[in-house]
Amino acid sequence: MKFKDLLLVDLLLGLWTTIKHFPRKKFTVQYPEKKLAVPQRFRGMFRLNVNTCLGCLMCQNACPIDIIHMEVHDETTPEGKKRKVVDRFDIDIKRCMFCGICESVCPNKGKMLTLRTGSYEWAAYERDHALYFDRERLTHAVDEYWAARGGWPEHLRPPDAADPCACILPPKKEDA
Amino acid sequence: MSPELLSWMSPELLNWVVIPAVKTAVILAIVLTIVAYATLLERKVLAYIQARVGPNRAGPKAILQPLADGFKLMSKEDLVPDGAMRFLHLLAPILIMVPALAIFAFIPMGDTTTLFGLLEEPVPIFVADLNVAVLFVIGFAGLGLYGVVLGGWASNSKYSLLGALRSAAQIVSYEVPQALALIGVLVLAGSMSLVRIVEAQREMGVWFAFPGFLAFFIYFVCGVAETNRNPFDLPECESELVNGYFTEYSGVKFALFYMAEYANILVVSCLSTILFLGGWLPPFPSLAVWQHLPSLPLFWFLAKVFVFIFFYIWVRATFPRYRFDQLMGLMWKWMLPLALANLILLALVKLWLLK
Amino acid sequence: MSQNPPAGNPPAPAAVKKPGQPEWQDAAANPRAAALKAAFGGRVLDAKTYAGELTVWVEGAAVAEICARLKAEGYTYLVDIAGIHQPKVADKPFALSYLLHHWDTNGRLRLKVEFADGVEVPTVTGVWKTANWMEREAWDLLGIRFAGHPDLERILTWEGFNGHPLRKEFPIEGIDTGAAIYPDTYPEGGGPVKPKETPHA
Amino acid sequence: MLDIQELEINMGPQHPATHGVLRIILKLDGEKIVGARPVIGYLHRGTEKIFESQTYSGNVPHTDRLDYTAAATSNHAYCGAVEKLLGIEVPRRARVVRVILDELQRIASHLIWLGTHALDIGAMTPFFYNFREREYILDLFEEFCGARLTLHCMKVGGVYDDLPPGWIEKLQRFIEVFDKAVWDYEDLLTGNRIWKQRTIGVGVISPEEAIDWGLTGPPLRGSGVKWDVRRALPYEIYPELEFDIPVGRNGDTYDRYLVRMEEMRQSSRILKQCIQKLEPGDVVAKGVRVLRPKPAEVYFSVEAPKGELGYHILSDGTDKPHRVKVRPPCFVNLQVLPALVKGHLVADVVAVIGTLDIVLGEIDR
Repeated sequence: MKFKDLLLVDLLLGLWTTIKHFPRKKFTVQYPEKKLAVPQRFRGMFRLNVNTCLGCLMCQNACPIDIIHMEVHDETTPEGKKRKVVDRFDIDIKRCMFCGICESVCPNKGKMLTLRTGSYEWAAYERDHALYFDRERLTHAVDEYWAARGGWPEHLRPPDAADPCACILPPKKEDA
Repeated sequence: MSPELLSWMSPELLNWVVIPAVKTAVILAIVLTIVAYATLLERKVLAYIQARVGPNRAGPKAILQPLADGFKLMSKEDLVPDGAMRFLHLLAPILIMVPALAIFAFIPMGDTTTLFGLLEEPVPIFVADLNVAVLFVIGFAGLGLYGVVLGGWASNSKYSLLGALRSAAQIVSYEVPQALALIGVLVLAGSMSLVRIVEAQREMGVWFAFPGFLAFFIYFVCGVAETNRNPFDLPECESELVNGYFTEYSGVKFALFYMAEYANILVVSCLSTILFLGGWLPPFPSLAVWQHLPSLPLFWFLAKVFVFIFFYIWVRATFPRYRFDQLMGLMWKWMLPLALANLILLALVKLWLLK
Repeated sequence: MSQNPPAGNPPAPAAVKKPGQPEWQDAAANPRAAALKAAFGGRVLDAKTYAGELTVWVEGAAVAEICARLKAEGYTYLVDIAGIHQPKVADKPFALSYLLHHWDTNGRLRLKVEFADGVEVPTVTGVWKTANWMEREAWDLLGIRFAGHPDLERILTWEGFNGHPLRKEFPIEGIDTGAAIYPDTYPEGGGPVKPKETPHA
Repeated sequence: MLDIQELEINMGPQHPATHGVLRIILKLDGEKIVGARPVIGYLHRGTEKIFESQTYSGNVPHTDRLDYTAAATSNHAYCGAVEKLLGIEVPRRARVVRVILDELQRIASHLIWLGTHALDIGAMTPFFYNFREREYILDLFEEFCGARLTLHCMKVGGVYDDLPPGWIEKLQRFIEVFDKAVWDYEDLLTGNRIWKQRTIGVGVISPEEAIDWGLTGPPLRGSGVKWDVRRALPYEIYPELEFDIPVGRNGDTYDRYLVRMEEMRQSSRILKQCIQKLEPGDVVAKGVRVLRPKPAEVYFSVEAPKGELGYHILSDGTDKPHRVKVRPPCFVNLQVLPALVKGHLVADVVAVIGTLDIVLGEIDR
């Protein structure tokens, strides 16, 4: 037992450390009123551009949890080129772990399937329906999300997002 | 208030029933309000110390937070675990709450007041000035133990039982040095009446905290233990015993336990204020400068109590928790000899210096 | 989901030849392997290195003995015991990989034991205390029994679980153990999960 | 006659101090522990089984979910094992970035450990200060790879992406903030007499016992054994870096606490050196696309915040691993718990669990 111990120096030091923080600026952010800026690489919700999709099924095969379901059929364009048309592109978002592998294997990089949309407020009451994204939702949901929040932030805007009608879905097989 | 309105009452009825009843109601209201807002204060102060904002949604500056908490707890289902003794399970929160509130009957928050001239003659701001008030306070504070032990035992849960056992052992440990610290004050004041103790400090011209510094320290540490607060919150420590004796409580019963904790903090704060910090007296009451200023007994009293409560919260935010055996060791090996030495010291002070 | 390749173990002609992939090399000349071979003779079966890691194949019944000797030589730290199911190897479908660490030289040595289903391997809990849970895990997930283990019980699955999940025949979708309250089955080929009918509705 | 019975108490699986879903069956004599038996597996998700059904590169995000407080080192150990299996040479820049990520992750993981450990012992404020600093790290991760917790920040042959512009400046700012913030934790805990009383002499393990139990990481170093995978079996650019391996003296909870505190400082020191060593270049090895290794068996380990984290991979010539065995440090470290707590009080159990720094995601896999 030293004399210093009797003076409770260690305890007073602790008390000083805590009270030091009392008048300081607070660290937390009051969420619904203030929102933190999302970095560009943030892996948010999927955005699909069906027009540029090659239908190569790379993302479906690469998905580590097999939640991408695709169906494609071949079609000949009026110019005589062969191309694949995506009939079905479903992602079971509620099981997704947002690893970004589908995005990274996509040969049409950054244009077709992207996770870098900066959107994160996708809470839903109905997990079975609201969190199952089919081709239409994948194409439009993120654009609508940002439209409701005053447009895309500059650092996240994809090249084709200027025109909200850029993604017009090609016809499905049965419609054609 | 004119005397005609009350003239139909006999003076006995007025003095012995009506006025105490009114005072009791008023003091209860004040105490319960302070208790409710102490919970808010705790959450806010903790938050500010911990670099966050704390509750800020219920009303402006979270002013309605205690109400919201109360409504939430009251709307909860009252769960009684399987195999619990229903009667004791119900009795425990009452047993812990009632003594905590009853003590306020003896606590003087000021000498007298005319309520800013509303009353013709000054009325004392306390329900009763008992000549053995200190004994009563110690006794009632000890009664709260029954609530803890019964609550833990009646819950039919092993964690609660362990909490109750710890609590019983802890109370035996801290009450001895606490009482000895109080005796030191009694020696200085020469009375057991709380009003008289404050008067004695006025006469001496100094708060008892200065001559009785050791007693003050011991009383404070024991008070932390009495209210089961960090670093001595062993009976209810969350990380070991999952809230200890009130693990199995919910709804209103839980609210009672919760409020009793804050009521106890208030009791200890009020008592420290009265015993060591001169109650409603301003600092250094013998200074001439106080003669020219309006005496604000309630202000001084509540300010000191607030400082105390703040200190409690501050301590909770800072320190880790003692272990069960270490608490006992601290109380018996350090606090008890210290309290005895302090008692002798104060007796000598009283004998020679303050003759 | 089944990924069992066809029987017969062809050398996978489709494999892309990576220029950098290391090769298995015979390590009979390795001093550690040679010392073991000298001490235990026929019970040490083979020794090879891959990517600088020495692997010594030993007989299952001798593993505790060899481990005790190796520990005395300085391999005081047992890094891991990995149980392996290799159904393609017909007579020895199970294997155990003991990874040992030499405390002074920071060298590592892998002891490999291959044996038939149902064969009990002597426990090494007497050699290293840390082997206890590792062997329990091998028993739990692969059904390898250890002779003389003090407490051979399930560790990761629950008591009374039927089956050993890391065996290749165990379906990756899991089995119906009767414990699942909500049979969370996803529709064939994807699609939203239909809301379940509640019994009270 | 009075029948004296030991009190058997279930600590967990839902208990504030068991850091997840660990269950310990305690046998108590009064408050003294006469027996403890950890029961694990409540978080068992069959990750090793999942590994067998996915491609080599598809497995990386699954490794995030093992030790979810230290995803970067999990990624690193797995990717390192696959690279060793295939003989892939990782570019220099990727190696440096990997070390930066590892050390940031070590600080983040130790901050969680310190916060929860202190909270278990009753000090609630360090928790918030720790999480404040950890938030800076998570922001850095988020900016680097787009996720905060389950990072998937490395891939076979390199790292997820190159560092974004301005990242290094932010990292430097973080190091400055952090070097000061550590002193706050020290002021609150290191000298505090209550903290010392609660931790000194609790859960003592001798160096010989620690090695026999297979402890690694801070629990081993707390016993005074100077052993660290970064030095013993060096990988990436660790041989070029200067850092000390802090060791304890008594092998008790307090020494393990001091070891981890010092490790955070050393990590910050490593980060400063890494910034100097960063040169422009590729961050992913060329030609790593379809991974189809020939039959082989490798083991690769890194020094995760909790200890030696190893991946044991068996390939069989297909594009999916035949068997992946994880060597989780927590699984091995937790095993020693009954030996550490025997004879102590209930309150010491939470101190010892805290000091072992377990993550149930990794234990149960």
